[in-house]
Amino acid sequence: MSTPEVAARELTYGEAVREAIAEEMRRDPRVFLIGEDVAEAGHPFKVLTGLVQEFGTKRIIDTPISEPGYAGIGVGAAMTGMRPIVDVMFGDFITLAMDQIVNQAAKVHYMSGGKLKVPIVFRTTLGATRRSAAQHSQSLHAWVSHIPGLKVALPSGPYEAKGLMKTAIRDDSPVVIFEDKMMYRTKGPVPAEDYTIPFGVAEVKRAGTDITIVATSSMVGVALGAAKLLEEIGIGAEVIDPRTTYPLDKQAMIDSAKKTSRALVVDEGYERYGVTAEIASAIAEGAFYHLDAPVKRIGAMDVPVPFSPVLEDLTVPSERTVFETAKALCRKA
Amino acid sequence: MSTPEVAARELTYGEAVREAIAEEMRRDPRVFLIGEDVAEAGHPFKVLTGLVQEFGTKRIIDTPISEPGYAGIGVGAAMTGMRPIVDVMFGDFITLAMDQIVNQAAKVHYMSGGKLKVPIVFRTTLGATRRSAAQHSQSLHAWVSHIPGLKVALPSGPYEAKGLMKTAIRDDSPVVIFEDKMMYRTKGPVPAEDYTIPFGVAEVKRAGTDITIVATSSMVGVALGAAKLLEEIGIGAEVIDPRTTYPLDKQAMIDSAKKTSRALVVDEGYERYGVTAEIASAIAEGAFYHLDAPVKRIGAMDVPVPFSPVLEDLTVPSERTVFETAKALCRKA
Amino acid sequence: MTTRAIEPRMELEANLHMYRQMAKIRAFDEQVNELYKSAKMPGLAHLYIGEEAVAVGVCEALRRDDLITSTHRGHGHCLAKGAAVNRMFAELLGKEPGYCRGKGGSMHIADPETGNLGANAIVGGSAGIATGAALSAKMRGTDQVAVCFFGDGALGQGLLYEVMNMAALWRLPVIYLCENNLYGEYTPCGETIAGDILARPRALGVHAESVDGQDVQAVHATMRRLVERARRGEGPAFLECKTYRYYGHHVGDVNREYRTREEEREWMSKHDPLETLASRLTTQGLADAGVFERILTDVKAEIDGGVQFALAAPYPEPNEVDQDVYA
Amino acid sequence: MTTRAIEPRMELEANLHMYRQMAKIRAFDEQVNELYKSAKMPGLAHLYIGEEAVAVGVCEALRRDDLITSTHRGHGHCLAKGAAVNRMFAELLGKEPGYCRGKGGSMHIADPETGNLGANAIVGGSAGIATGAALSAKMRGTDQVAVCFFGDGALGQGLLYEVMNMAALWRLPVIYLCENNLYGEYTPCGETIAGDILARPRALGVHAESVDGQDVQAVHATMRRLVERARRGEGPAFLECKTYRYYGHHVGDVNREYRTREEEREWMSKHDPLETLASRLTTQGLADAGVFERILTDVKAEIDGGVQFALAAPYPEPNEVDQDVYA
Ligand SMILES: Cc1ncc(C[n+]2csc(CCOP(=O)(O)OP(=O)(O)O)c2C)c(N)n1
Ligand SMILES: Cc1ncc(C[n+]2csc(CCOP(=O)(O)OP(=O)(O)O)c2C)c(N)n1
Ligand SMILES: [Mg+2]
Ligand SMILES: [Mg+2]
Repeated sequence: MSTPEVAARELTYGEAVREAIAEEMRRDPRVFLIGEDVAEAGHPFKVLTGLVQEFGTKRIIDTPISEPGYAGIGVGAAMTGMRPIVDVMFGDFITLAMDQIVNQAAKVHYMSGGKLKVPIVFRTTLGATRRSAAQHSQSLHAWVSHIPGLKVALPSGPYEAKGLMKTAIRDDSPVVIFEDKMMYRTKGPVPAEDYTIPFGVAEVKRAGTDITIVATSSMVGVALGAAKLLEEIGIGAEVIDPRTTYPLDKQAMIDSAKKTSRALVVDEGYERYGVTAEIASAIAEGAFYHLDAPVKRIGAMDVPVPFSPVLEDLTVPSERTVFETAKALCRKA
Repeated sequence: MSTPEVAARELTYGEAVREAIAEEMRRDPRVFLIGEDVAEAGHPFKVLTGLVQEFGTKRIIDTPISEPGYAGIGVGAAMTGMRPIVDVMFGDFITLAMDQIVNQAAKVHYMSGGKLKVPIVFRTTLGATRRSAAQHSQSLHAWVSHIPGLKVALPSGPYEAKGLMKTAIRDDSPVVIFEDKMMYRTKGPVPAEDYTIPFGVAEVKRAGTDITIVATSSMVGVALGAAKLLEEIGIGAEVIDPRTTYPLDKQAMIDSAKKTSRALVVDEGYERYGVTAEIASAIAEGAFYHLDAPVKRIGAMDVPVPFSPVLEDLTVPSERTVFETAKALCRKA
Repeated sequence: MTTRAIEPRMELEANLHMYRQMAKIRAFDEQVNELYKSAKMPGLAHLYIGEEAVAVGVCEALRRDDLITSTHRGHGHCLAKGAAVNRMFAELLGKEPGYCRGKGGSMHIADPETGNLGANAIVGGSAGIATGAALSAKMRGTDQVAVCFFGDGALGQGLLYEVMNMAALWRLPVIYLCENNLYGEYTPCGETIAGDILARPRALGVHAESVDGQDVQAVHATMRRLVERARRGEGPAFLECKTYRYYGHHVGDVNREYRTREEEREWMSKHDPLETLASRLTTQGLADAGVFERILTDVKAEIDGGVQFALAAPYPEPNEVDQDVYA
Repeated sequence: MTTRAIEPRMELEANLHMYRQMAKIRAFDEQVNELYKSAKMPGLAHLYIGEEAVAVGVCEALRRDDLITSTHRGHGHCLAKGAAVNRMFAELLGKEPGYCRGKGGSMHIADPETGNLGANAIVGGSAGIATGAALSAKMRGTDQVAVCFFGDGALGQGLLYEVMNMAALWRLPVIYLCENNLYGEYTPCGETIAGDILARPRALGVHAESVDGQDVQAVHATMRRLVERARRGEGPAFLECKTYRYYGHHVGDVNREYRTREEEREWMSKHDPLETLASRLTTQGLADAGVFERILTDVKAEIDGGVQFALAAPYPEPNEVDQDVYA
């Protein structure tokens, strides 16, 4: 269940996603995928290349540019015995399908007194610095994390991309999975054999005793980079990846913070009312009597993502900012 | 700028909203209102009764049931010299218009390098216990509070309903204002003369020295009720209403918590990744060295709002829960 | 099963069954109104009275395993598809034996056993669900048909056009059933619908027809054709049923200033679905007044029993509040 | 102003002006492709090459104070409405003198001074904005017309139908300008559009026509009619322009496996908008090859100057990053 120690085989993040979907589609004939340019085109990010050749256009379904419509179609199919993966090309476009995701998919099971199920996966992206500007760069996972009835997964690398996708597909509840679009070509060890990653179990990516850095998705790599810099100045950072924002493994993060006495939370969503707020306040509450300094948060800058590279790069948390903030935190108290 | 001491005149919350809109429409011919059943019907909650008689159907515009469409029309009108108020009947329906609110209204000013402006007000509702079930009872203000480019106001009473609406209408940026639908018939003092309430300035609704209770919208009344109960057992609670979640008057809340050494945040949105997380983590960070107990949060229970009254009432924060939580907090340390 | 020709006696029985179903819906919603007026029902409800011929004509053309999605004005759809009166009332009162254990209420009644995927409080919100159910039926290789009920108001929702387009592209077995009762809440539909209703689905490649929604036989006959067509794989259809709600938008809407009493009388006196069917069968010498009276008496007993059941039923336990959030 | 009959000489000038505008757009986007290939431009861009007659034919029928909304494939619209080449390039490079101070980039160029309310990276996302601009024009009592550019792909977005319905109900001066270039990204539009394109607006009460989008004179003449119609208060219109993009979906789409090279050659050789106009004017004896060469030389100079300006221009200061979030 944790990252394998011997790297038998390396895949890119994109390949890991594709392998997870392909394996689950082979295993379970109820699984299908629906979205824009997913079939012959294999998705604009090329993540799905080859799937239509294996599974045909009946199970890899190209749609018109109708996010609300095909999201709703996914919900209906999920309620009646299928297990759809609904592909929303950019995370920014979930804005168009929020009624179907939030008022329908998330609530049907509860509203029906538990009789109807909606085993659906919404797969979409997050992450800036692709020079795509304000409507193609958002990380909106805080929204769906807020909604009872949804589960939310944020794979931080190829291993997680495969394992969390498989868990998502097998889950009987709606899951929204955000892939970091800047990481599709990142390589990492991915077992060829079947495995899943349990939801709600954080992983310690790096052990340390001086400060806890909780980081999600794209920010795990940033945090690990910062941890290296911190090590050079004698600060041992423990880096924790919650892997799912709901269910959220609060205890793991609280326990770590109790041990280190300091905590920093890093996430690529807008900082204000973002995922960092929930995690930071959970740690601040749960580890209150053990903290030597306030819990700090770093999210994306609270601005629409600018196009100009010189500005865009300023908006996302960097190794440098994480390093500086952690260093300052460790000086305190 | 603060609640007037002498109550010259009482209005209901609904009347206060109507008066604000009417006054602003008289003052500025660019202001108009658009939404479903807003004209002859005067809105299902009757808040707008009489406006069409005064301003006509050219300025109080009934639309088809097309939330995305008329939200977008509002954005276009705002960009070209008008100042629309876009009426979204239930807060749950903003799910349908999120692209227009978030990807368009919120970003146009920034994306255009500051050249285009979108002076628009989205007015909608929050609040449960109306026995309307899961799709008509949500308090989704955390979502828009998360988005740079939007301002968010949460009037907690008639005085605020009028003053914040007027400020919203005069603001050159998009504002989302959530009215508590259970409060429309609540009465309170409202000056007849023109006044506005500045955004980003919290109000101390009740002074106290033992614990800070930050409460929003509908929860201000609940917190004040709990404060009375606390007083009976000798605990002096300071109740603070931020009035806007963005801009957020962090300093006022931090200063209060520094004084009282304890803080509790209450809001009617889902607790998880909700507004309470941002506020609690801001206080926990800003007042860190003064706190005698962890900052606690109470939001709505993390479940789709159930229909059955016996269940629904359990999901919203009550005077009793706030009282018990505050009491327990004050015992600690 | 629904294709074979119906014998005359069977036909009479089928017609009397439709009458009974319509009478049940009417009596049910009259009782709902009473529950509201006597403050025994939490919240509001949208009465189906006046529109009974639509739900019954449609659902009698469906198999039990065919699927429907319903609306905020959904009691008629649920009952016509086979829901039991007692559990319906229990749901409306927020009681534990209700179809959704009291968690859904009037606007969310779902009953998978009778193929009811649920009412929906978002106008037009179920158009995707019904279309997805049809896609699912096709993928699973069943010959189920899905019916999406919605009001004229839902014609304002873009989602409907998105999914009709896909249903046409993929020849899905789904029928878009528009209950045009002339008003969306308090606004006449002439103020909200430009152009031509039937031209809309047709422009998207969806076969479209219109029928007198007060004539249960006409609705039923039309639906049988459209359902068979869909079952044969000939693709989606759109059926506009012209109808009228006798009461207000919801139980609390009693003044109804947006329409005239004359208009209401006209519909009630000349286009009542129960009257229309009863007088036709009587004129044809197939039934007499006694037959209908007996049905009404039966129905009344069923309704009375149902409401007593619901009133006596327990509320869900408090600990149910956070159950069934996740499957 | 646009209504009065055009004199023969003026007509030639107008035609040469349109030729020049088309040539400018083509040269601009060829240069954009070069900037991409030489890794001088951040991100991607969607080239308008092949579709120039649409933007130019449309915008030449508009006044400067008429309003447009544009798309992800928007360079042509911006230039045709009057944007300057140098500030366009600067925006594409994320430079400070760009139309949006580098904050918008290729997909968000806005220029209120020429009536351009902005490109939009959400497919169909500006349909509401254009309709609202038309409502605003009507409320403010101007006789401005709004034009909403969008691709065939946007026909999938429900929003479009919602706003066309309202535009028809309220007789708004808005023209929905569908650039049908046969593909949405990598999918042929036959796989995504059921039924009939023109029947869609018509069903919503919106006047609709179709025109050869490679013939700038035809586009222009049709638009003049539709614009006058809208200005006179006769309501919205929908114009389908059949066109073709010569390059891929974006600059990085070079293989174009979803379509054949034959199809591309056919369009380029037989339906090129610049060729079509030039050969028509030549055949009519109104201009000779030299005229067009001179225009192309001029245009090249303008483009060269523009790109030099942009390459030399400064980036915005870092402290701009959080400016203009709020007005
Ligand atoms: C998306 C959405 N917008 C608005 C509403 C509020 N609302 C509830 S019913 C209704 C009118 C529906 O009219 P119609 O579809 O004709 O159904 P009818 O009530 O006439 O049966 C409205 C506007 C809603 N429930 N959902
Ligand atoms: C709502 C939304 N969905 C998907 C996309 C991704 N996308 C960008 S352009 C495009 C195709 C648009 O096709 P069309 O409207 O025909 O315009 P064209 O590119 O052919 O000019 C898609 C799917 C998007 N930008 N917005
Ligand atoms: Mg209706
Ligand atoms: Mg196209």
